[in-house]
Order: sequence, then structure tokens, then C-alpha cells
Amino acid sequence: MVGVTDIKFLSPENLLNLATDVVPLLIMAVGMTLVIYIGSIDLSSQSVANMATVLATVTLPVAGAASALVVMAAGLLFGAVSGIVTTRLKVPSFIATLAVGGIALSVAQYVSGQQALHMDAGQRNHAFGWMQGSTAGIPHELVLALVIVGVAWFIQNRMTAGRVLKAIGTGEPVAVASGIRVERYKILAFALSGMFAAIAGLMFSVKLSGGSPTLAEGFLLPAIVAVLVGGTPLTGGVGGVMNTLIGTMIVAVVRASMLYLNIPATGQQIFFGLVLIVAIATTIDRSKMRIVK
Amino acid sequence: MTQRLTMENLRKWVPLFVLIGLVLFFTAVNPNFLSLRNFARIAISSSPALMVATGVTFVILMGSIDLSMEGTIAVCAVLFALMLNALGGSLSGAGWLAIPGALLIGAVLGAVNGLIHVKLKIPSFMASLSLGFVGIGLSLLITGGDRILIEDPIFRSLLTVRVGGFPLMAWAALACLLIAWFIQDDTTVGRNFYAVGGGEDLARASGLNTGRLRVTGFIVAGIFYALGAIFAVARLGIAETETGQNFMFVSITSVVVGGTSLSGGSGGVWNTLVGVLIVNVIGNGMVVVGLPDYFQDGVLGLLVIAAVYLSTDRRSLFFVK
Amino acid sequence: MFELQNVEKRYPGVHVLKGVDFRIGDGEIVGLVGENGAGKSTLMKIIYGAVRHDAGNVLVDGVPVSFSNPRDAMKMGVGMVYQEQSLIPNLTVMENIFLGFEKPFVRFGAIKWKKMAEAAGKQLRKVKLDIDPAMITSKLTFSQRQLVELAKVLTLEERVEGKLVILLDEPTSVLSKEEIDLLFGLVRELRGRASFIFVSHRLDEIVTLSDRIYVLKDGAVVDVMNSAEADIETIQKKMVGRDVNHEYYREDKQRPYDDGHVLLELDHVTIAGRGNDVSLNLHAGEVLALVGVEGSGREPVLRTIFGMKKPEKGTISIRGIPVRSFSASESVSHGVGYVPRERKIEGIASGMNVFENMTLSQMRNYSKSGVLRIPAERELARDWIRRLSIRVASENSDCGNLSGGNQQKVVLAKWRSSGSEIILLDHPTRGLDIGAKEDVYEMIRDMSADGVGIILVADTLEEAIGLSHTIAVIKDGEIRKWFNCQPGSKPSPYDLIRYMV
Amino acid sequence: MSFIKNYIEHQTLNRRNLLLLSAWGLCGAAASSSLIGRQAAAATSPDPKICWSYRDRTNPFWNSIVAGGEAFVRSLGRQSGDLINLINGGSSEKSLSDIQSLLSRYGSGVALAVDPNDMPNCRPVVEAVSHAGAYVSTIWNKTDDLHPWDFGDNYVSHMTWSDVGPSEQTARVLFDAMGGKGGVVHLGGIASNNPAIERQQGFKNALKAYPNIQLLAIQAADWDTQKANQVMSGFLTRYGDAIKGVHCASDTMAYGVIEALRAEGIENMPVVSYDGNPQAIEMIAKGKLLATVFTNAYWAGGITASLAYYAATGAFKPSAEPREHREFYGPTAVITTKDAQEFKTKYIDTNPEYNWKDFWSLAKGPIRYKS
Repeated sequence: MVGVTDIKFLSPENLLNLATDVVPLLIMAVGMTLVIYIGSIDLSSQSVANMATVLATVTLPVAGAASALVVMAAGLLFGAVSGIVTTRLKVPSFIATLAVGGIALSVAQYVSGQQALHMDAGQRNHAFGWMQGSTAGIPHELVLALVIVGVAWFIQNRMTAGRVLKAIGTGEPVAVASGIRVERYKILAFALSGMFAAIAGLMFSVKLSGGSPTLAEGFLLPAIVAVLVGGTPLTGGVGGVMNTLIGTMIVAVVRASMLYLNIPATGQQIFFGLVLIVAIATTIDRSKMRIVK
Repeated sequence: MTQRLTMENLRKWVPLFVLIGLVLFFTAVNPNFLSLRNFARIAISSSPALMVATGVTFVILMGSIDLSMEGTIAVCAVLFALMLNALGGSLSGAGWLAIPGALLIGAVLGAVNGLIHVKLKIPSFMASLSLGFVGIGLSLLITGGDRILIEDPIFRSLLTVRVGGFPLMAWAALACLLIAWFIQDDTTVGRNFYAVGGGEDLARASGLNTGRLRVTGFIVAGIFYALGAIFAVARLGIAETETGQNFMFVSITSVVVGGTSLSGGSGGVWNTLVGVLIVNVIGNGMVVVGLPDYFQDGVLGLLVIAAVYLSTDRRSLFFVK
Repeated sequence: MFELQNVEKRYPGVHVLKGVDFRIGDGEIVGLVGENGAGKSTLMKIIYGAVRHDAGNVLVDGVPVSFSNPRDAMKMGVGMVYQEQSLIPNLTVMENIFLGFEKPFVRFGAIKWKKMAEAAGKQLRKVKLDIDPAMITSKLTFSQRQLVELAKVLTLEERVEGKLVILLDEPTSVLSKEEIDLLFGLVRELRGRASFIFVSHRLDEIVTLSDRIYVLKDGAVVDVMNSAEADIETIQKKMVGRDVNHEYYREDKQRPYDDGHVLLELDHVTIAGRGNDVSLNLHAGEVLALVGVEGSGREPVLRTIFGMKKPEKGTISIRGIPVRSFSASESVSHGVGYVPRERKIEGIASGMNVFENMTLSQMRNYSKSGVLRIPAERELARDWIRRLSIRVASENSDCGNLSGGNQQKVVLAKWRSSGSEIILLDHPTRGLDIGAKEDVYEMIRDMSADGVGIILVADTLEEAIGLSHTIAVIKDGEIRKWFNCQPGSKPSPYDLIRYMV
Repeated sequence: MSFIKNYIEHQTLNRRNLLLLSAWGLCGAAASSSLIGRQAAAATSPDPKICWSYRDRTNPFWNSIVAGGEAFVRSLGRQSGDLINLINGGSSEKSLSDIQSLLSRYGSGVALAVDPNDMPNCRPVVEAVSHAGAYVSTIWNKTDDLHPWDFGDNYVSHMTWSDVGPSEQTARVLFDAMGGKGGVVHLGGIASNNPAIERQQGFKNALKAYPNIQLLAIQAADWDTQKANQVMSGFLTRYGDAIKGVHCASDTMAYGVIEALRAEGIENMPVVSYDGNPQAIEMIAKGKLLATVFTNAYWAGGITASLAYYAATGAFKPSAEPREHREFYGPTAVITTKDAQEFKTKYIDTNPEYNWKDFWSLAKGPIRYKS
């Protein structure tokens, strides 16, 4: 539809640009997918990403490229905490991740000294310059994102962990009665989500060459929406990372299309909401839902 | 009525103990905390949140969730202010019609939300999230981003006039809470919310029209959001798109902290009152004891986890989503 | 008078009811029997309005009616006492009784609780249940709930003019002997106002209580007999369609077990929350049946052995080694397998395909450093589909779409293929049709012959007697009596019941 | 409604196909259109599109910015609606991707006025614009190492406001009103935002000159009216009557503070703020607020768009301009009770006519960096 209005929208360069722009969002959404896949939700992603931008910027001068590891470890840790709070303390993930997000935000504010920080260009290029380059017109960021999606897909479809997550999503009691240590895998899902969020933050931070406790603001809802529109409903067990890849593209296209369709700025939210309802109504698989809550 | 002090009976009161514990803690750090004037301040900040959280309580009791409140509040607040100003600008004149008007708008938005959820079979999380975007967009479209001021002294007396040390707003909110309590405990619809939350298929087998009930739940919630919007406008004298900001997470957190289960069927509006007070006491207390602002998000998070942890009966939960 | 004429019902691919005629006179008690899958539940659903028939007529007092939901049926005086708990646990007893019919108690929008409590008290007195109507339902015992179900249906007496038809679906399965007597007494008392359709697996009860008996097989009524002339064996024969003999439980295949080889030992095990202790030995090749009434504590024993519950006291030893940490994964790694009663909740992950379900408990065997060997999984699934003749399009089919019997075979294959030596079967034939049941019996014999120790909680007493080497009768969580169960010298159900209640 | 339900149930059967189709459709369309050549980047464009990218519409400051932008667009004989609005809602990610989309649609024929939302976001925005050959002028958020002159003509200019000085002035007004003694609290914006940092700095500078003024507390209220209201009530409990004056980093927060005081029946507490919103100026005229700083967002909104536009048309060549024309401070004026009424008639009730080609008429000199 958008393509018809303006053919330029469909130029490969534009689509490539579009895809590259949503890379951080995509990575966060992929992490979120794992959690939504088991029927939970992760509201801490945005704050973890915020924290990641700060940590990346702060550790870059000290650790160089290894700062990526620090950031990922921090994401993993915060995700795992969410998972532990949800499984062991039985706090619903909606609340647990919201609360852990608050903690991540505090860490971000404390570490940053409540300032927007910027990376030294030389150090950035030395450690992460390769991320910004492109080969044969394809940005490395995009390649990296696809690799990460590929890894997530592999975990989901080809590894024990992925199979267990599917089992938890479709029927947690079955997994328990099959002798699976369900809690561990749930914690793993949250931890991975945290790590993906941190990677998203890191990439965004490299792209913007800086960090701030508010830099990743506005990521959370689009990421959730991307997962849902892709067809991974909150009921769990259905969908997956490939769906989220498509979902993220849909979000990106919808957002960009508002420009192409000349939707006035004040009306964009309405348009977005309506498109969302239509998209979910047509893509959701109701056959597995006996009761729609 | 004498109740045995079993763990189970005790568990019900845990949120209240948490609240009392927090009050004692903050008082110990700064004795100023324990004063009528400060409680009045907490009451003012709690009143709008209480209405919103009460509204979403009904939805959560049914086992659904509603994330549309920010949009609904924004639309109700803005239209309320526009109506009030268009009808003479004072509650003493025709302006009072703005109040039922706003409630009606809340009800309509709730109905739309419920119908999309029930008729299109979209889980409430997604339906209401989308509708929240639409609501915010709508209010933006109406105001073009402007703020609408309300100067009517009669309306603002909700904030400025005090009875027994508390502003009228707090009493009005309490009255609305009593109405909510009545709906919850003494009306058919209210009891049927519990039935749907306790087992939707069983309720359906007993001949309840659960679809209609769900829509009703969202309508009731919408009306309470409208009340929340009115109080929020009364608190600041300003109606704008941002009036609804932050209510989503705060209200749902309050409901859960109060001990109402997200899986539906247990809890209620009194739990929500305690939950709202816990959240607002923490918010106020952190400022009062002078906690550095960059720690506040984290401490709030920790306290919320602790409160929910203490008030959940883990034996009854096989697994938690 | 309530009548079905030539009622038909089809679901995609299945002809569930084939021209059923059914009639019940005023004040009559009619028994309805049939194997699982014979169409009983569909027939009942049509009667109480949960399902619409495709063809034929439903007549009330000779007038054709059409129920679009249970509420419509209730208005015509047709009510259902459910087998599964249909009371909502978080509501009070009185709210459950009047759920959906609160209107008479509402004044100015408010429910008058006093009035409702009085009315509920009246209903409860009908079933001779002395409880506070304001009690939360989840605090009632199973049998109390069953009576509340009945009291709920009896509100039709006041609500509807004229005669009532009440369906009782397996009402006795959770009741004690005294409670059953009370229930039967009540039913007889109420005949003046209502007629009853009584559905039960306990044929002796059917014969005792009902006036006439409808036998349903493969969606058709194969016989209607007067109870006076009926005996259990004939009914059974009609239900199954052939002689039910020792063949049925494959008794000829029962081999003595190896009593020198103890697989599992429970030594004075106390299960949390119950002041009891259980000791037993399970040998290689032995089928040990736990027998008792509903709620007597059979399931907790299974769940404790499987590690889902932690024993308070005592030791559980597997192959002579005491178990130290209790979790399902620990038990599975010791070769314990569990076929749960709630197949759709705990047994089968619907949404996952056949091979995914089969390897769920043994992914370690089918993966290398966390990466699954999917071709090997498929191979395994194909092998077992063949061995157990599971009817399924391929190993990629969604298990949620399989019939109950095939699902159960997948669950059994899951444990068998992982080499479990101790298998716990909780109602393994629940809800299966005859053919599938026989397949399950066959598998139990095969496993036993392979030296697998099996603990069985059976669907019926006959099943327990027919299949087992040893029977332990459990009451109040304690083993009251042991029976040796060698072919030729098997105890009768009545021998067992004496110790059960 | 049932036909809708049927339709949807029917649709769901095909949901997988639908998703796949849409994905394939995108790829296919991309492949087919790859034959269409890329538009050549033009150096200048006779009639560029004009666009403003900013945080949100719910803030009076941004509303004035947009009003100014629209006034400029009208001065070109176009409709107000011809100004393209990009609202990022506080998300740097959306800000950047919206701008990318815009550039991919119009190529070099765009003149952008941008607030990049967060300082680090400025570089990628500017890089994207200059890569496309379009023209951009920014305000507020820019890192210190980024300069328009490093990008030739495409990065036309950056305007920001030096908030330290005016904030210090309002603080002095406040302290004088307090009689030079007593306790004071400061409510700041989102702590990592540059204006929040500068405005707090100005406040602290003023404190040095007033030894008898006691600083009670500083806390961020995130530019948010409701949060400011809550924080102020907390302060009232903590310090009670010790608070003799309030310094706010924005008008929006001051409204919350004043309402918190009003709830307590405190009417005469001196409060100063920043931004110069119409509502704030009205309050100053009525004596409810002591002072604010007018940043002339209307002019800023117009002139920023104008700079980008005229650079894009080639009316002037940015690289030929001196550096103080590429990076400069915007106008600030402290407004107190004395001049509020006069100011209101001049700037609020009507907007003065500006000559949008006189780019630097109100500029306050080149930007000075700390190090």
C-alpha cells in the first residue's frame, strides 16, 4: 500500500536504511520474544538498554572492545535477577521486570553521574568501528543483527533450551512432569532477554557514540508491539524469533509509512494504534486459545 | 465475628502490615513523615491513582488486563476541561454537566476496548495497549498539544478546601471507593467478575454471558479512569495529554502490591487502596527521608518486589507467568 | 416427559450420535451406560443444552424445543450435576448455588445477602448438608462440593413450573458409602417432582438406582432394559459388544515377577500434610495397584515417588540407593517415569509435535552440547509410532490434535523409549475407548515382561484387579490391606471395597 | 458482528501465509524497484520541503517552536500544514529513523530543523542528513566535539541557549524576594539533559553570592508537572516551614509546585522558573510566579527552519559564514513581575513579525565550551 503511493519507498537503499535503523529495536525485540514465548513479559529491557549505553561509554576507555563483554554480562545478570524474582519469589513477571528495570535505571543514573556521556571517537572507532562500516552496500550493523537473530533462531529451534522454552510456553505442567528443571530455563529466558537488551543498548550507544540513562527511551513499547504483531502472543508457545523479525519490519514500515502517507504528526498515534489492532486481529492464531483473557 | 488466626487469614493482612511497616520506617528516619499534613499530601497524590487502580482492579479480577488507561485518562481529562470551559467554566452553572460527560466518555472508551477484546478475540493485553495509543493520539488531536486550564474555584475546592485535615478530593475518592466496594461486593455484576476470574468456562457453564460481563468490566474500569482523570485535573488545574502519563505502570503495580492476583479471582478494591497507599507512601517517603534521586527508581523496585513477595501465598501458585 | 427422537450429531470426521431415541417419563430414574467414546457425554450435552443436535427432535412434553445454551435448558427444567467440579472455588457456596440467577435477591441494585443465605440454606437442607452458605467453596471437601452441585440444580424446583429433568454425571465417584446412600435416598425422595438421568461407570449402582437402563455403544442405543431384569454381566457385554473376560485385561500374559529384585522401596514415608506412613516394595516386572476411594491418598504417593512432593519423614530408595534430593528431574534421571492423570494438562504438550513430546523427558540423549539431533528424534518417533501403531499422519503432527488413546500412547512411548524402569501410571485409561484401553493393557504387560516395575492407580477396581500382581488398599493415606493378585486367585471388587470405605 | 468474526477466523487460517506473503512482497518489490536508479544528490534545491523534528507536542515550549516554524512556512506563501512534523516522543531511536525515512523519501530536497532529543543522537542525525545532501539546523542537544563547519554546508547551524546566566538571574530575583535569607529548594529537569545541568549550575552560582540562603535540597522532577507536584509535597513534609523559596528549572514543573503549595494554602511562596510559557507569563502578571526566562521559542522555531531552508535553496552559503553564525546562543530575557504585562502584550497575545531572513538578529554570540 505504501509502496504504491510512492515507489521510492521500495528502493532497496531505502529498505536497507529502514532495516538498519531498527537494528537495536530488532535485537531487543528478539530477546523479548524468548520471554513472551514462555508466556511472561519483560518490561526491564528498555532500562537495561539504557544502562548498557552508560556502561559501554564508561568502560570503553578502560576495556576497549572488551567493554562489550562487560555490558553483555551486566544485561545477563539483570535478566537473571528478573528471572529469579519471577520463578523463586513468584512475583509476576510484569511487576518483577518493571522493578528490576527500576534498579537498572538507578545503576545507569549513578554510573553516569546523571550526565549524557560521549565516547571518544578514536576509541570508539578502534573498538567498534567495524560495526559502522558496510560491505557491498550492506551495513555491518545489519549483518550483525541478522547473525544475532540467527543465533536466537538456532537456540529456539535447534537447541535443548529452545525446545524446553516451547514446552514451557505450550504447557508448563507437562514440562515439569517430564522432569525438566523448568525454573532454570525460565531464568535463562529472562537472562537472555536481558543480554539481548544490553546488546541493543550497546549497538545504539556505538551508533550514537555516547551513552545516557535516557538514551534508549521509547524502545520498550515498540519492541513489545513488534513481538505481538509478529504473531507471538502473550499466551506463549507460538511464534518465535522469525516472527519477530517480520514484526519489527512491520513496525518500521508502519512508522515510516506515516511519513509517506502524509499522516499529520498529531494523528500518528491514532494511526499506529489502529494499524496495530488490525495487524493483531489478522495475524493472531486463535485456535490455541480456548479462553481469551 | 471471630476469625482464627491461621496463616491464611494472616496472609490477607500482609499488605496492610507492609504499609504500616513502611510508615513506621519512614517515621523513624524522619519524624515529620508521621503528620496529618503529610498524610493529606499523600492522600492528594493517591486520589487520582486510587481511582485508576480501582478501575483496573475490576479488569484484573476477571483475569484480564487493561493497559489503555493512559489514553483514556488523557481523553477524559481533556474533554472534561473543554466541556467545563464551554459550559460556562464553573460547576455552579451548566458546567457540572462536564462531570457526567467525562464519565460517559470513559464508559464509551471502555466499551470500545472491551468490544475489541471480546468480539475480535484479541487478548486484552494487546487490545488495550493498542487502544491506549489511540487514546493518547486522540487527546493530542483534540488539544493540538495545548494545555487547558481550569480556574473554577468550586472545582478547585476539591484541592483547596479541607475537611478534617484532608482535602475534599480525598473524601470524594473515598466515596468513590465505597461505591466500587459496593459494586464489587453487593451487585450481581461485581460478584460475576469474581466468577469469571475464578473459572471462566465454569461461569459460562452456569449460564453467565461472560463476553458481556467482560465488556461490562471494561466499561466500569473506563468510568473509574474518568474519575481518576477528573481528580488528576483537580490536583493540578491543568488538563493535557500528559495528564495520563505514568498511570499505567503505577496503577497495575499498586493493584498487585495490594495483593490482588494478576491471574484473577482474588483480591479487591480494599487491597487496591492499600496498594496505592504503599506505592505513594514509598514515593513520598523517599523524598522525605532525602534519598538521592538516582537511587529512587531502584529502591522503589526493590520495595515493590519485597511487598509482592510478602503478600503472595506461594503455596497456592503452581507457577507464575 | 422428555424425549429425544432420532437425534444425530456429527463432528468433523466423526459420527458421534447415530439416530438416538431416548425417552424419560415423569418421576423416572433412567440409567445411561456406555464405554468412554460411546457418545454418552455428547448425548448429555445435547440434553442440557451445551451442544446442539444436527438432526432429529428434542421434545419436552411433546413440544419440540431447541436449547441454544444451558440456560435455555434450565428454563425448561433441565439441569445438570457435573462430574468435574463445576463450582467456582473463589466464590461462596450461596453464590455458586445462585450463579447467573441472582436477580430475585437484588433490590435497588444490591444483592441482599441475608435473603440469599436463607434461600441457599433451604437448598442445602434439601441435600441434608449442614454448612454455612457464606463459606468459600474451596474450603469444602469433595463430597460436600458434589452435594452443593446437586443443591444448585435443585434450585430449579423453585424456579421452574412443572417437571424437572436432572442429569447426574458420575455423582458417586467421590462419595463415601454413607454419602452414596444419602444421595440415592434424596434422588428417590425427589422423584415426585423430578426425573433423573443417572450416568455412572459403577454398573451395580446403576442397577440399584434406576428403573430403566439405556446402553449406548458407538453412538447408538443398543439396548434398553428394565433394571429388574438386568444384570451386570449382560450390561457389560452389551456395552463392549462382546464377552468381557479375562482376555480383556490380558491376564494370560501375567507372569510372576522377580521378587529378588527390588526396584523401589518406600520405608515409612510420611507425606507432608498427612499424618500417615507408607511402606512398600516394588519389584522388577511387578504391577502394583494402589486402590482406594477418591481422595484416599493414592495420587500423593505417586507424586512423592516422582519427586514432585517432598516426604516429611522416611526414606525412598531406588535400586537400593536412598534418594536425597527430591525433584521430578532427579527422579527422571533415576529412571522413574510418570503418566499423569490429567493427560491434557501434564501429559501432552499440545502445540508440540509427536517427536518433540516423546523426547521431552530425555533431551539429553538426543542432543550434543545443547544442540538437538533432530533426525535422531524423528527416527525414534517413527519407530514408536510403528511399534505402538499410533494413528497419526507423521511424527510432525501436533499432539493436541490426536485422540486420547493416541496421546496416551505418545506419553507411554516417552517413558518407555527413555528406558524408565519404574513407571507410575495415574489413571492411564481415563477417557479412552475400548480399543485404546486394550492397547494400554497390552503395553503394561509388555513393560512388565521387560522387567519394568509399575505402580498403577486404575480407573476402575476391575482394571486394578485384572492388571496387577499386588494390590494395596489405601484409606486415609495409609495402606490398610495387601492382596496378592495371581491369576486364578484374584480378589473380587467386594473384597477390596470392604477395606476402602 | 458475526461476519467480522467469521472473516477473522477465516483469516487466521492463513496467518502464516499472510506474514510470509508480506515479507516476500517487500523483498520482491525491493528487487523490482532496484532497476529504478537512485536519485542524484542535488547541491541545492529550489523548493525544499521543510521539516521540524522535536520531542513532543504536549509541551508548551515545543508548541511555540512549531508555531514559529509554521509562521516561517507561511512567510514563504505556503500553508501551515506544509511544515512536516516529526515527533520522537523522547525516543532517540525514533527521532533518527523518522529522519532517515524522510530523507529516503525526499532525498536532498529537505530542509530540517531538529532537536536530536539526546546529545549523542546529534551526530548520526547530522551524518545522515549530510550523506543525503540535505540541510539541517539543530537546537539544544549536541555534543561538544561536533561542529557544523566540519560538514561543509549541509550542517547549517546549531543554536542553543546559555542557561547558566539567566538561571542565575532568576535565582537572584528569588533570593532577593526571600530577603536574602532562608531555605531554598531546586527542582531540576531530567538530570542528564544539558539544560537541566546548566540551569542547576546557574542556581548554584547565585547561591555563592547569598551566604544566608540555605540550600535545602536539589531533586530532579523530569520536567514533569505531576512529578514536581509530588516532589514538592515531599519537600514540604521534610523541611516544612524552612522552605522560603523554590527554584524550578522549567515552567511546567513550577505549575506542579504552585499547585502543591496551593493545596497547603500557601499562596505567597516565591517561586521562579524557566522557559517563558504563556501560562507562566500570565502567572507572573498575576503575581503567582516571580520570574521566568523567555527563550523565544517562537523565533527559534522559525529561524532554525529558515536557516536550513535558505541554505538549501542556496540563498546563502553556510560555509562562507563566520563561525559565530554557525554556532550561536539563542535569545534569553528574564521576565519579572515588573515587565510581565508589557511583555505579554508584545510577545504572547500576538507574535511579533520577524524578518526570517535576518538570521542572527536575536542571537547572543558564539557558543563557548567549557574546556
